[in-house]
Amino acid sequence: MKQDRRAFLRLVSLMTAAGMLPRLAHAETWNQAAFAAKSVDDVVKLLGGSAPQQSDQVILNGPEIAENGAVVPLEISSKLPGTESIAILIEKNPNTLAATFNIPPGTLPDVQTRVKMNETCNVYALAKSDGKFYYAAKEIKVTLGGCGG
Amino acid sequence: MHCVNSKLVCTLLLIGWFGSAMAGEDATVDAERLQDALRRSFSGATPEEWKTRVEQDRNQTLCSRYRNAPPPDIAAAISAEALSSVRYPESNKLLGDWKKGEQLAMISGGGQVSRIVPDPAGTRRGGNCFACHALSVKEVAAGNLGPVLTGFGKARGTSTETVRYTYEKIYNAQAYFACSFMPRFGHNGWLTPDQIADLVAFLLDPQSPVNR
Amino acid sequence: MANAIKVRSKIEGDVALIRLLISHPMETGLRKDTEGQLVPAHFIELLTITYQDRTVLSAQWGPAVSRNPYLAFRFKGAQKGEKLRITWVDNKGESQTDEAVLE
Amino acid sequence: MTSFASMWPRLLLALLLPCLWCIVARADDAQDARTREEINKYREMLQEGNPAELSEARGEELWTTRAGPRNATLEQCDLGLGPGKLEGAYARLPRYFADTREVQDVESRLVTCMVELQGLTREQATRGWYQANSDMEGLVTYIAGKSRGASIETPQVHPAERDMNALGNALFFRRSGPLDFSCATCHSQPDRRIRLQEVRDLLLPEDARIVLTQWPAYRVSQGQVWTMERRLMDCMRQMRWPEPGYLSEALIALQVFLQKQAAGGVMQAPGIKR
Repeated sequence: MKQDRRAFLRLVSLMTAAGMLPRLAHAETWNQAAFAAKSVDDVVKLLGGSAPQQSDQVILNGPEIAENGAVVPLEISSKLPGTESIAILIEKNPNTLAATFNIPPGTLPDVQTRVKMNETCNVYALAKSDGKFYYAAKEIKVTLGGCGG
Repeated sequence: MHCVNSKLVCTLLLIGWFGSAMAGEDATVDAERLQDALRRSFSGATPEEWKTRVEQDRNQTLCSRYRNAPPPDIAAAISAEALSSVRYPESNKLLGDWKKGEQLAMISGGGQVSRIVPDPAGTRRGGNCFACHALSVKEVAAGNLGPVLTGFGKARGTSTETVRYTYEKIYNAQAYFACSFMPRFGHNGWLTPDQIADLVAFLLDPQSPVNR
Repeated sequence: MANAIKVRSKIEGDVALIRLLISHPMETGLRKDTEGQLVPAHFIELLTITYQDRTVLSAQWGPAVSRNPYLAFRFKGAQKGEKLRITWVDNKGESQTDEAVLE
Repeated sequence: MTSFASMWPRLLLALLLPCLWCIVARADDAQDARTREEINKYREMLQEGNPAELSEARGEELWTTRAGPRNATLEQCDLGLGPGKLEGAYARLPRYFADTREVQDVESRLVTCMVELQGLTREQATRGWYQANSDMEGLVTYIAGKSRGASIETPQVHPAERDMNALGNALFFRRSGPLDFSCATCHSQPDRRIRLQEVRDLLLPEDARIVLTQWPAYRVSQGQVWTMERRLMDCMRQMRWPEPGYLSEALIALQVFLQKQAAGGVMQAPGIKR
């Protein structure tokens, strides 16, 4: 059985490399519903969870004040064992869910990126660990930077 | 009234003329060369834009020449002329509506000229006071180019002198500080007397967040 | 655009720190251009990063990810000289793939 | 109008009032410092990945790609240190060029090269120069990046260079427009802020160096790199001056003056800014 499986994997990787299976390589399709949700609870439901728990094992590192809402640097990480995915939710954005990251085995659950914030509000780092959702939250003030030109 | 005014005006001209000779024409570049460079650089400006945004009035000429630090005699003449040019609201009500004042203090855009980033239609002009002054405590993003005005009304009360002084200071800051960096909001017609009265209220009214 | 993805990598032990910069407007669909017209939404939806043949990160993005997106992450089992393959697909169906050799 | 005599009590009152303000001022310093601290954290986190690197890469490609009627690259363009010499060139601009008999900055010099070497018209070379991902954005970012580590040292040898410095100086202090603004209004006092944005004192060498060594810079609010001309043009927009012509004397003279103020500053461009 092992033999067949390894042969199969090699076949798949060859086909992927040859670009014959582009859709398969993108097993995921974009979670339209989650990205259209308007509240933290709705997003969590649409990501397949419910009643996320606050946990200090989830760390959201970001500035308290962002000079410009167009680029807010965030680092989100999880110390929870077996973290499968991490997501960024911005409470008062037109759409609450900003991004989700699947963390395969061997990849560290620690991601840095930059997001847009519509106005001062709470930002949530959401981590999924063996089927349950945990979060950390922090208010980030978005100020009218510059000379208000 | 006229005689005082005209006397003021001629002393100003005399001093201005004398002043510039003493301090030496703008030692850096002569006026002719500067005008030439301006005409070529702003050749895209409409006649109206050239007149209201490039051409200088006497105050701007003097403050530029003296790098905003005019000698005492010229400074006194500038302030005297500024104070005498203040216009008050028809209603003579110098303490307006602080809520409208707060709005005006927040508005930073308006009155800009740009082909690359044109002002959206209907952009309102405002005082943009938060750019330079701390006012209400809750507004974190406040500048410090001008003094902190938090608690201004609490510290001063609302006597007629204070209300009048605050109105005149916003209308033409140079009435009390020659070549102040603060724009002459009223004198230049950027804000109307009634709008300035609303800003006075924003600064002095006990209900205003400036004094809470 | 030829160099629309810029990859920086650093390997410490067997952990690779990867830093990406992707040239993409990430339009939200809510922004108005200087003529006051709404600029249509145009943002990366799917991002997949593979090393040899395993996916080391896959992400789903909405329009709230900043323009010219930046991403940093780390994964284990990396060796210098091996290839990292980055592919994104946006809401217009446009896609780009780039490869980078780990330094 | 009341006579000078009766205005006197009000003038006296006016002299007392300003000092009342300074008492009120001190109370907010703690909040001031905390705000500043958090803003610095925001800026530090941005330094990590600067999207300007994408423009630098585009610029390098444009520099080495054949284009225009003459199907030539820009590799023979002389930015002041000799044809094709890039290292440190940006840090020594603007300067006088004998072939054009003008003091030129990096942008006007690039246009000269696009016209002379590639055969483009001036209009073609400057069309859409201010838009994101424009050729000018890429080229200027690439050239500025080639001066990283070099010290700003602009010549004041040729009379035209001295004249442009004097013109820049005069423009820096020239107040005009409905808000009576000049560059000096915001940039002539130390430790000043407009809202939360430091507006450095460009008359103070160390402040001028902090500013001039970071431009051109990627502006997160615009999602693109701004050249120094774009930066100065936007200042003038906010000063309620009219918009100057691209590559105009006023923009180049101001750069001559500002670079001279920042002499000795070690270039770090492209920077990343709000």
